[in-house]
Amino acid sequence: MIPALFLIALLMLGSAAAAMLLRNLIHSALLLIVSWAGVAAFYLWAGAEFVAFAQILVYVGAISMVVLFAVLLTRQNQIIDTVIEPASRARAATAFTVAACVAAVFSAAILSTKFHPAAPEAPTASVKEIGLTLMNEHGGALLIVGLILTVALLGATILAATDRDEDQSQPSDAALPPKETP
Amino acid sequence: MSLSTLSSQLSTAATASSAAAAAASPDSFLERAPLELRDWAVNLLPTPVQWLAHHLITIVCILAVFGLFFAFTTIAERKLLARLQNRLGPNRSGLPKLSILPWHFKHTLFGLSQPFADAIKAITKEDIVPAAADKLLHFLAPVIVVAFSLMTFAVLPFGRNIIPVELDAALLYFFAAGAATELAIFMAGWSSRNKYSLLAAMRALAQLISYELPLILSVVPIVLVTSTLSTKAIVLAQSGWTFGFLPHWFVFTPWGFAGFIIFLIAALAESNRSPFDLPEAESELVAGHLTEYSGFKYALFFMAEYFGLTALSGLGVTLFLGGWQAPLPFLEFIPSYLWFMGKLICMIVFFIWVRGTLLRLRIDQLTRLAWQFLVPLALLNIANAAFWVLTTQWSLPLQFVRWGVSAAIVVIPFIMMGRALSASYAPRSYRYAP
Amino acid sequence: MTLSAQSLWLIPALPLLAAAIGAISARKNRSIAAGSAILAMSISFVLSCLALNGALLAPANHAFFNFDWFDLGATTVRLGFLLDPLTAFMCVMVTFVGTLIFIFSLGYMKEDANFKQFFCFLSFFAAAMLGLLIANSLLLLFICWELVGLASYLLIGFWFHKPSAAAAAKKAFITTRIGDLGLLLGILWLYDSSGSLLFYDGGHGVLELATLTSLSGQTLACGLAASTAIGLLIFCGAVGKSGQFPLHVWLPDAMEGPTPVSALIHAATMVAAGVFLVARVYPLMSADALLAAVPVHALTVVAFIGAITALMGALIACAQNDIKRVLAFSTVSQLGYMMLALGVGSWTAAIFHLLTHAFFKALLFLGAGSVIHAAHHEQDIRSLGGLRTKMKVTFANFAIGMMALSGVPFLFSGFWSKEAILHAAHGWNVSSLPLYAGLAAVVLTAFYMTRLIAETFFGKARSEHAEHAHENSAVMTLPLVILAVCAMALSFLAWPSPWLQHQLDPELQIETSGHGLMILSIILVGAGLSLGWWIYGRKLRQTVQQRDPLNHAAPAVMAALANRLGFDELYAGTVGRVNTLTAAFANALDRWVIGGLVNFLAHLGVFSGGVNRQIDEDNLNGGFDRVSASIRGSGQRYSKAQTGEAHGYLRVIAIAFIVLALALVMGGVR
Amino acid sequence: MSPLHLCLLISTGLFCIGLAGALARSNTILVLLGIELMLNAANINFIAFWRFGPSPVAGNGMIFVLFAIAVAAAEAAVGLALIIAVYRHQKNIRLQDSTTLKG
Amino acid sequence: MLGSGIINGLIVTAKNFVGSYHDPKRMVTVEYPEQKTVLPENYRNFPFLITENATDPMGTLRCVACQICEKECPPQCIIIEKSKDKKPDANGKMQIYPAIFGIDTSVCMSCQICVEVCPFDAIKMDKVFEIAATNRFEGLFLTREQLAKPNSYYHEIHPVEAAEVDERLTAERKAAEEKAKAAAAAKAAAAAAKPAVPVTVAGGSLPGDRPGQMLGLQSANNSADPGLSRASATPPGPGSAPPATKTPTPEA
Repeated sequence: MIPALFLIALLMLGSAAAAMLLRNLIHSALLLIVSWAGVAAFYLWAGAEFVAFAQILVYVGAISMVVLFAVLLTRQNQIIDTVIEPASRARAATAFTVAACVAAVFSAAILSTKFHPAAPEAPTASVKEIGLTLMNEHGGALLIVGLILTVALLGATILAATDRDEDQSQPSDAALPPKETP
Repeated sequence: MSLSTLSSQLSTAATASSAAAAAASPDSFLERAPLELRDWAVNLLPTPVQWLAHHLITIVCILAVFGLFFAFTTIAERKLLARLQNRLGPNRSGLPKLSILPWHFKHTLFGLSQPFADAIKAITKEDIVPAAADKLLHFLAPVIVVAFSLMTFAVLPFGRNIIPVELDAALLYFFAAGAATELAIFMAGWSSRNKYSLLAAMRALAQLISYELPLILSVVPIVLVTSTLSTKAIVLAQSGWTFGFLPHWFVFTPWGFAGFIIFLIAALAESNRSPFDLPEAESELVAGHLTEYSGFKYALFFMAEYFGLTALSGLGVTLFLGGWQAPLPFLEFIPSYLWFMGKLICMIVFFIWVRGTLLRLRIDQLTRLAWQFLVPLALLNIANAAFWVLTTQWSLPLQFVRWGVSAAIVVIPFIMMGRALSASYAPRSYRYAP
Repeated sequence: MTLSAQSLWLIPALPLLAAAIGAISARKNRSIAAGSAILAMSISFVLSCLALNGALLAPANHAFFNFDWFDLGATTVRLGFLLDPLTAFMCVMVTFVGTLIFIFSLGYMKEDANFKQFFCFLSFFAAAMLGLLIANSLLLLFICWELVGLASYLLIGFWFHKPSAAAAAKKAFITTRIGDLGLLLGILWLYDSSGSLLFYDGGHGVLELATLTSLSGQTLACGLAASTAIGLLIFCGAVGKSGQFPLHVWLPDAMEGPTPVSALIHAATMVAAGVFLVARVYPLMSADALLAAVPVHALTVVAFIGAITALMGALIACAQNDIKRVLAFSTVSQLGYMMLALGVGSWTAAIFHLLTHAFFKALLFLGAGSVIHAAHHEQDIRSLGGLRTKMKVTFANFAIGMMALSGVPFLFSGFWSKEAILHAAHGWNVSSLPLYAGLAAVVLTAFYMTRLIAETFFGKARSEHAEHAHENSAVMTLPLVILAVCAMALSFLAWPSPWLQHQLDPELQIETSGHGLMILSIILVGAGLSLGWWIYGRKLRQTVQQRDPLNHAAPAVMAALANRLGFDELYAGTVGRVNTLTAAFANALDRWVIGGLVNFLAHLGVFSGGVNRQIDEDNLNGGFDRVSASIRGSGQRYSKAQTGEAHGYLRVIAIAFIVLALALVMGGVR
Repeated sequence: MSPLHLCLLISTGLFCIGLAGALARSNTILVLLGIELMLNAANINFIAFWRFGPSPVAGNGMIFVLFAIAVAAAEAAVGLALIIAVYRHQKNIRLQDSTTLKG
Repeated sequence: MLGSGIINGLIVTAKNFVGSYHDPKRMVTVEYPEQKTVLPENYRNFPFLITENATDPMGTLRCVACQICEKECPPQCIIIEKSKDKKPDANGKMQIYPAIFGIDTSVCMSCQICVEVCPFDAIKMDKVFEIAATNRFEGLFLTREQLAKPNSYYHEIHPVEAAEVDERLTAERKAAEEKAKAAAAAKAAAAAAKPAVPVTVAGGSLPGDRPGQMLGLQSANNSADPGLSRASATPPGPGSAPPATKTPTPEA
């Protein structure tokens, strides 16, 4: 059990760290997907298989696609900065310091806390129970989440759509093939 | 109608169906044979490695069966397509000429060894990697696509007791594993460093993502009615016959039929088959994201595509066509896995038939079909299934109303939306240049 | 799966919602209004089926759900919903026929500019009608009753630019109001004497034994029982709404509305509301039946009114030339039949006839609508003709409707329901006049329907429009086909056993008295049909101007019948005259006395407003300006802290978090 | 050291990697992805407490995570759409260049 | 209704499927090595050389190594080397012949220009297409021996065209003979006046000096006999036998 956890953690943290360090955006994104898959593996390890599959479906299947599309649409994959600005170097240094401090505070807090011992057997939750809990106890929340998703996706579509005016400002007949001669 | 009563009804329906399934299970020897064979083989080994052997045998079996299945699907497809177009199809490749034999047995075996010839050709071809390519990703893409499309087989119940992994959330697993293949397509397109490959990959992604929606939505009614995500339980929920000859397959209900049609269309698009094979439209784009692939890597993509098709057909069989159940009670003596394979072959033949018949769509027609037709229809179909669940207890005369209403819920919107949509599928009357 | 009485409100709520959607959607947006209306009706239909399923499980049980509406001092006004087979059957019928007619309207009103409004009104009507059906309180019923009247007014006057339509709408509204006045008085009287308006309330309702006993026990000065008087007042409402004898004049004029409206409101549903009302309060109406002492029983009045109406409507229908008027008078006549059935004590037969009539009359009206639509709004049967070959589907369906209405035996539902009524009339021991009236109406019905069919569909086209008529689209013919199938299939409600009547009233005993009456009525139907064919079918009309064969025989009678026996002139001469004088007086009063007072008050208001504005501008505004200027200044200073650097903000958040955590740890807070 | 401690430490690690990425990178997409990582770290905590907590209620931790995933999906969609809109507007997606809304 | 077209299409292909098993007429496949389609008469791909003598193909090539085709060939796939000596041709006249005549079929683009420019009707287009070879430089480079094919072969593959050519050649020969006779008569007359001088004739009457042939015009204007010219204008049917006199007798 524990060795598996270490393996998963290594995969998850290693790929996440590499993703944050690499300069090639596509590689970063793909490594992040690996990291998300690692999180899913962790869920599997912890016995939450439904969540794990949901994580894969949503993160690996959907969010990653959106990310990759965004990367390609913003054309940042071809421009790799060869020169590193001094300002970004300084920012990285502060970022690292701040993150280290946060990590220290968290770890200290975790290590100094004594948790109650775990329940004798691991909780099991079949898909059906999850479904019933979702529909009964959290039915309202589910509705609201559905609403949020709908609104967010509609909003995202409208935000990302090209403005009509921009399209019309383009010269339209440049792209057309020459007129056919009968 | 509150949610709690709904869910309690769902649970009673589920228990009733599983109890019905448990009642009838004739276990002939043929039925048990594959499992017994595996257990016998596993028991030959020492205890510590037994679990490993158990899984390995399963994996090897899937690989062997579906690898061969893939091989013969390709030849079947070529021959069938040929027949659909009044041609003969490949019929030349036969047995190799063996010099050790004193005579040459000259029979072409109807060209059945064509896939092996193809395989040898693919393996021995030069593996070309573009100089500017991202070598690692270029290598990983075909590996990932095959791996993930094989993973989907893990939750399909191939027979009464044959299911590689019995998962509670099997359907979710299936779609999660299926979703990962999209990543491989992107990787293939991007790592080639060919802008046409990249464009084609993005186009393929757009298609796969838009059709994943109707695919999953068309499955939701099943989940709603059976109240489970487990493929095994879904098959069991379809057991039994009305009047002794009408099987309780979901395809024979109005919502199930509509769902099946939506599923078929979405599965066609999801496995990049004609008429939705835009991503690799050979006659228009070179080969889409596969342009820069050759040799064995190309063959791997090809294989993954057929695995995907087989897996989706298997899912369709499981969800709508009663899985491994026999269509008539007196046919139950035929082992369940044969029934499954038979239905699977029927599905695949149907797909080939469609490929031999229909023309390729334009990309705008493709997306319009998904978003303006399939998704709304699938959503309506979910409501339809909910209605079906709500009216389970209706007495006999009202059953006709139930059927009528359920059919009306899908047929009327189908006709109305179809009418609105068919205008956009008419032959176009404008010219390209003004 | 059933629908409880508590959730019955869903059935009218959905069309109401659709009406609201139709009301607020854009005028051009046709599909939203129509789509939501049809969708709402179909869902209501499903819900009604659920309700019916529940009601049939316990037919004798009047499931009800009562709730407090509002408090008025010590008294609480209560409303409620009622679910019994009567309600459920009516709901299923209304929603089913309604859905079909809505679909038909899609085609019929396609070219109308106010398409959206039409569906809005239709949905509104359906909501009111369904509300009326599910009411467990005479008050709620009355509210919906009036809303139905309003919807009817709006829809009759839908083509308000036609003066005749506007006049017809007004006429319908005012005439029914006369009946409603009686109904309102009856309700008030009932509330005064029983203290409740709920039909069923666990022993305290007005239709339950305790109240009925006390009501029938009270005797008035004129010797009537209180229940008789209240029942007759309530019956006034039914007379108005169902177009019974003295107040029938509005119904034929209501045909000025679009044909789907005529089909839905003035044939199938709303006019049947009167019958439904009487059937609903039937225990109250029949409470005096056992009292021999009273001079007249409420139901006797009902029976005679019904008989008169049935005969009169059928007679007038024979002389009308407008295809819709013929059907309208036929409706009057058939409603008379239902009233007759109620009066002679068989309310189940009345409801049976109501249901079957709803289907075949809707079918006939929609068929007429189909004809009118195809013939470019040519309604005069003398100008039509020859449509049999041009509109085959419509003709076939219309013929089925005609045979159902005429009571052609065995295959058509109309035969069975009419038979049930005649049977009940035969068994009535007070008088046999209603039976004779009913039998006469049978002949007449078959006669005028034959005339209608012969003139409209046979022969040759006698006008330009009829010449160019062609079959309508499926959206219009499909509802016809469905209704035609239903018009025949509903026979099974009464054959081989009167299933429906048993479901409505499980204690009902139907004594069989041989088949003599049935054979007689079959002969009469045959006589009517052959007479009609002999007069009109043998020598088909050739030109528009050709005189009616009956006009040759009895010109005076036919003229009187064509003039609808002069009821309109009579009312105009008496009631109308008085009304005009009163209105002139009221107008003068309003214009000079009340108007002067109002003008004076308005001028006073304008003056005080001017003073107020002066004070406001000088004193208050300056102070607010200074305050807001200072707020703006401080805001500008603070906004300097916002650098726009997202990294900076994130960093500050993280550092602040560290500081906070450290502070918590150092402070010893666990 | 119990498994719970381990899980929490792992989630801390993931959180801090995400935080460092979000703070250090100038590409807005990567900042957004860093934030996604932090969200995932939080989800790990939910599962860890659900799995190793003293008295787990069946499914509650999982349900939290499901909701969090759903919201994260919405967030990613809107965020990336915003990034594309910003890119169209200012032709790059450097976070420090998007300061139009400063006071 | 949406989808009806799809179902119709499926039915059509299903009919094809079933029909392909019991109705051989439907099948469009030609199983190539065993079955071959009949090529249309005007089919052409690579050139070949015509010899007059079927028994000894190399003996009597019509080609006189004038090298016009070599010059005109757009991809320059023809190579010709003239012979040093002369040999008698079919008419018995001494002619230079090609010592080397090669065509590289891997370069040839089947344009037929060589045929059009040839003044001697010596090079024509062939119908062979199965020229696969394992060696690109030897297998596909056709030498004089491989190219030389008898006139009867030409009649086999392009009967109409070959008949025309033969007719024309005969006519020309006849004209040449008459001319020679006239010349002989004139000479005899002259000899009567003068002592006779022996002269060889026939060379100038060869068809090479007709510009019309280059433009693809028929040679009717050249033929002296109007009946013959009419016959050449209406080509004989495919079944008609080639003219019996393939090798006309040399003049006396």
